[in-house]
Amino acid sequence: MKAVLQARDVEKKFGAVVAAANINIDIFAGERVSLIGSNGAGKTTFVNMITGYLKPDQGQILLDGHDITPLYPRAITHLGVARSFQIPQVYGELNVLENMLVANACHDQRLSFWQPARRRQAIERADALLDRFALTEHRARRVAELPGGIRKLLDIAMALTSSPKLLLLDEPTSGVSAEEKFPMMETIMAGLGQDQSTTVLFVEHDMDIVSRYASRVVAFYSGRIIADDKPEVALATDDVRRYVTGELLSE
Amino acid sequence: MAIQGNRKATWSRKAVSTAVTLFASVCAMGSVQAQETFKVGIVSFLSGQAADSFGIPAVNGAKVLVDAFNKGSAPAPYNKVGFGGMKIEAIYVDENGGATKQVQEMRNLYDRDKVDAVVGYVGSGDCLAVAPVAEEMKKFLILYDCGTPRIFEDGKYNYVFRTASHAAMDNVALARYLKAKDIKVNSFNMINQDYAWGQDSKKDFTWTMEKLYPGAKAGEDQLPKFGAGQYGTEISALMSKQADVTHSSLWGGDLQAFILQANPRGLFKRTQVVFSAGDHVLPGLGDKMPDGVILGARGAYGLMSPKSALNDWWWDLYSKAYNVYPVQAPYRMVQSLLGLKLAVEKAMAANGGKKPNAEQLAAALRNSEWDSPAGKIRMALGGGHQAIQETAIGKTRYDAAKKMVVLDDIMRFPADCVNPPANMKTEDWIKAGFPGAKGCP
Amino acid sequence: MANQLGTTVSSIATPVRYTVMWALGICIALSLAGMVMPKWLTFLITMAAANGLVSLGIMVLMRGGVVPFGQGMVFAIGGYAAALLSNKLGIKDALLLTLCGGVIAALIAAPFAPLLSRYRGIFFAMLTLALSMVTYGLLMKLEVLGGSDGFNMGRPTLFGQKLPDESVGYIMYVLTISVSTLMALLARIYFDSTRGLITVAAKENELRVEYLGGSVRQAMAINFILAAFCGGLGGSLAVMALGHIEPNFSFWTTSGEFVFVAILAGWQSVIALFVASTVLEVVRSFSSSYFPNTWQMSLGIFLLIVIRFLPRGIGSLWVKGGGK
Amino acid sequence: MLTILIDGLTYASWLFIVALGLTLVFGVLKILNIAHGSFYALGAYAAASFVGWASAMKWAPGFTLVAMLLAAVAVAALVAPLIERGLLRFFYGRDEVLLVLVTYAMFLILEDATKLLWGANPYYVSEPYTLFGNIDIGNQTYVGYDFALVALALVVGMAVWWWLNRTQQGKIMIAVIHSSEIASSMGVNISRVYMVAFSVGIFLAALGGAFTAPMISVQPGVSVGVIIVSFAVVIIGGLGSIEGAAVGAIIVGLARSMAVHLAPVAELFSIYLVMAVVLMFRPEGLFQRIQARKI
Repeated sequence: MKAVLQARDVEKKFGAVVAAANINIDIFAGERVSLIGSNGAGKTTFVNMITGYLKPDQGQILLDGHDITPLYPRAITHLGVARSFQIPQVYGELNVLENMLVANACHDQRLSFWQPARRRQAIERADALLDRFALTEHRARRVAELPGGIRKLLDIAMALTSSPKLLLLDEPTSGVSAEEKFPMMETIMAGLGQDQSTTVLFVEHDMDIVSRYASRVVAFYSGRIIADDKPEVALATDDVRRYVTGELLSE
Repeated sequence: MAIQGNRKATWSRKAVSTAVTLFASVCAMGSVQAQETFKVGIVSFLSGQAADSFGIPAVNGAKVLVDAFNKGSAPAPYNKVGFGGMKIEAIYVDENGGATKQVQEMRNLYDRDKVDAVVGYVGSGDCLAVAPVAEEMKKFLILYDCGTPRIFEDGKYNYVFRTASHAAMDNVALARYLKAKDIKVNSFNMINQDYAWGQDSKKDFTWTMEKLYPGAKAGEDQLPKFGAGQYGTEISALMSKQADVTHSSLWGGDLQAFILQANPRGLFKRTQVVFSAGDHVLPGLGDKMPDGVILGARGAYGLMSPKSALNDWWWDLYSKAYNVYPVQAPYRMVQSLLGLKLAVEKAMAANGGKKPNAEQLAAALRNSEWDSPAGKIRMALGGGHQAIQETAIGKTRYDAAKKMVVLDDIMRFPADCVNPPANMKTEDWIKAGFPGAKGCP
Repeated sequence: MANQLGTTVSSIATPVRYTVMWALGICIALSLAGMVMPKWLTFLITMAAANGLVSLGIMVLMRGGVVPFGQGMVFAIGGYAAALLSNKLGIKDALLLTLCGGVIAALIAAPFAPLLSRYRGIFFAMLTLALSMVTYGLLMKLEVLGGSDGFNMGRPTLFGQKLPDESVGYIMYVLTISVSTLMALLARIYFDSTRGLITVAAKENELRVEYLGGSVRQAMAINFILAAFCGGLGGSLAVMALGHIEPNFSFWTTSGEFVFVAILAGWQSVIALFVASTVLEVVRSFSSSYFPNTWQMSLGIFLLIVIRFLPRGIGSLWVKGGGK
Repeated sequence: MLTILIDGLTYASWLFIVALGLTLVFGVLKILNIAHGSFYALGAYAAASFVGWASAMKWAPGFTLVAMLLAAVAVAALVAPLIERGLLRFFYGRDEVLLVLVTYAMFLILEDATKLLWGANPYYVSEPYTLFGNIDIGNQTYVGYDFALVALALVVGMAVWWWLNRTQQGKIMIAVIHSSEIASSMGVNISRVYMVAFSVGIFLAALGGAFTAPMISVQPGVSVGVIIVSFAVVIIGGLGSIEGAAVGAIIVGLARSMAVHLAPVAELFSIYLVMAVVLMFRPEGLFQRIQARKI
């Protein structure tokens, strides 16, 4: 099995705050990796460094063995890394289909001045994805009017338009009511397609979700990795129970 | 010459003239078909920087004159009612807003308001822009004020006329005045606005000086931007380079600001200042105007206008209406309207009393000449389309008794002395040393 | 005004051939109407259309969320280019001159495009303003270009034909509205294209566009060049209709009016742009002939009323507004 | 060279006062006020009238200065609330460019309004200009009044600074300048702040106009020249930045006086050039920090 993503001694400080300290990690094709940790532990910083939004102070990030550390988000996206956002970054004033068309257009390598954005292939591809994410019924709705959960799904669907090899989900179920969380994850997993081609890295707080959907858990605490293993093992370690799930009181 | 001087002289003459006019108008009435009107579009600055000094005085002048015409109260030979019996209807348009707007407004005047003639335009740019349009539309256009010689030296027109001399006259006359009064000039500074008017004036003056004062060297050459308002820096520059004479073609608000700022700093004591177009600020500035400044009016206008029945009548007409005496702008307006009146009436005499069309008007005005309050206007240049006229230069003195600035040492320059002969460009004429200049004092 | 985007993209639905037919219809109708119109009106519309082209360029940029306050610069460049080519190099053909005006404006604008693509909001507006004012200063200076007075341009020809006094106005009118119609069409197609869509998206959320793999700066740069092209066309057409050009073409008030037209039109409809431009000309011309002393005031009041009560522009009158 | 410096400063002085108002209004209301020049003009006209009355009422010449100050106050007190409450507030929250157009319309209206109020004839306020006598420096004679203006500019600058940094109201202003959302969420009465800021801004414009009136002839068109140049100042200094306005004014003043003394030909667009260059290399102006977008 070869590593899709590798982090080598990645360090990042914001002033005195250590957001990442000697992060070393290999992510393998088809894995469903969950990043856990209390707020400010460095999960999102790590995601932002992978997508190139933040540059590490030290260390490298490799995609399929190529160093992507110096690249801009756009370049990294074109190399096959897509992400969704904790607060969905969707176009509230456009309808659902149009959002997908935007994603489509952005993904398009050879942009055209005259080719209509609404040409048939584009719409078909969009509809296919919408269908996989059970969004077809909302197809023509203005996104601003849609509930948060739907917007999160759309956000992810847009990210998937480029059929990336690595997908980063930033708290996919945050802001979703408890009873909706599981159906939500089900749809997402369904949306990802059964073939394990897409490697998924998702930041998550809900341990039930983690243990149900993650094939591997990476736990962060103040910028360091304090556990990296199968969910049942990782969640059982003392550090995780102390600093992440808070089952053990930190003395 | 001052207002008081005028008043005494005029009473009797007014009585006569009115009597004459009444009689004349009676005859006139019969000859012309009832209630026909002659529409004139009058364009000048009603807003913006040129409004106070040029536009509004000119329009004011036009208003009183048109009334006088319609009443038939102007002295002979201008005593026919209106234009040859036709009532004059004037439409006033603001020249502010740039040449593009002017072209559109003039088209509207001709096509929409159906005016028979347009009289207007102070800005050289506006004149350059509208002239070809009137030509293309085959409509009658009189440019009454703008200074640039380019219009008739670069272009050929059938329907476009300018009833005032172009700006070269002003600076040639200035330099000649200095020479005639043999003021010694080893060096001269200049301050002119950084646009066509200023740049042209500066060139004309420099070239003329090269001829009349071969030894004199040009020093500071300041070009503040139009409407700068603040001249402290320029004044320092002018003061730090000592010069016998300081020339400026500033006008309006800029000129007033310059004077107000330069006077306390003693510029006027250090150097002989000469203004090529400064007369129009005298009534306003009053005692704020330093003495001994040599200035022109772009013609024999205002305080330098020649004594004549016509001038006295006009002077009273204007100063009674607006209790300030007329300066250059209204003079140029009145001379254009007088010329237009005669042209119309001449054309009507030729075509049997009908309202003349553009061709007939043009034919009547071309190469014609007439008396204006500022002396004789002769359409001598540009194939009979560009006027030349006499001009005068004087020296300021604040007369505390009259509570006004008066001009002393007024020297008159006949048209042929300060204007190039026909078919010769101004620049060449000056550089060639004024060939054919006649009657210079 | 993000809440127009919805309709902007929805209106893509109308297939191109309908748009083309519409455009041709309008163009022909106007040309016919021109025969019976009074001359002042044809001229007014000619100028309105020429100015409209400049505002069309502004619209291209506004869809990306930036508004240039110095489009007078490209307007002037196009104008001077056409006038000089005709006076100095003897290129007389109106159509060719129009094209040259556009191309040259685009070429001169191109070097600035990468720089400007970094700017947003008021800074973009101000930098374009500054550039146009520098251009203005230069034009005032260059006496070969007639300095502040500018200079007159000889009458153009069309397809080798001289244009007689009687019909020159009408021919320029037809030429101008034809060019405008063509550009309006192309603009519509561009707006509906994939690039056009990215521009619209960049306006609401640049970051997301980047994360989806689209380049916002490239889009902005291209839009700026296209806008310059439109402005150049407008400038060259205007100068041919006027027969005169002067630095004022690049003055900030000129640019301001172009922006106003674009705002007045709103972003949905390209037609609205030319309607707006015409409305402005009409208001200006009538107010200055009926209130010679207060035309500026009446124009100002008109602007205020429009901005207040038609916040989404004239276009919103017939394009159904999306959103609240 | 001393002359260049002095000329630059005297030019910068009134410019600073005017630009300060412009930058304050932008900082707080986020409006780039094209009509600012018209308020400058209003100030000049008001000063003309007030000084006229003052001398009519036989005030001591020294008090003409007071009269000019009162003129500026009057403009701010009468016109500013009228425009802010009666017009601007209907446009708050629209995007910046739209607001620029609103002020452009205001500019057009005020142009004619002043003309209707004061007519087209020029006004003179020359009395105060001679109050401070003359000062000889080198071979130059300067008018004391010019230096008085520099002093005034300093006073105004410090007053505004003190107001913003040492008073409750000022601190609120600063807060609003940084983020009106946060400020209002903290319970600041935004609309009142707007009103105050706008009035102060207008007061400064009018003050600049009132105190330059003695050097110029007050007549139609004085506003136009002021607008772009004060724009240049605030853009160079950084929109909404007080210290920026000061630096910007000095830069513009010096740039201009250097042009005039060393290369008169360049005077016309020296200012625009500086403006363009600054924008290219320091878009936010010299005194503005960039706010990064968060996700």
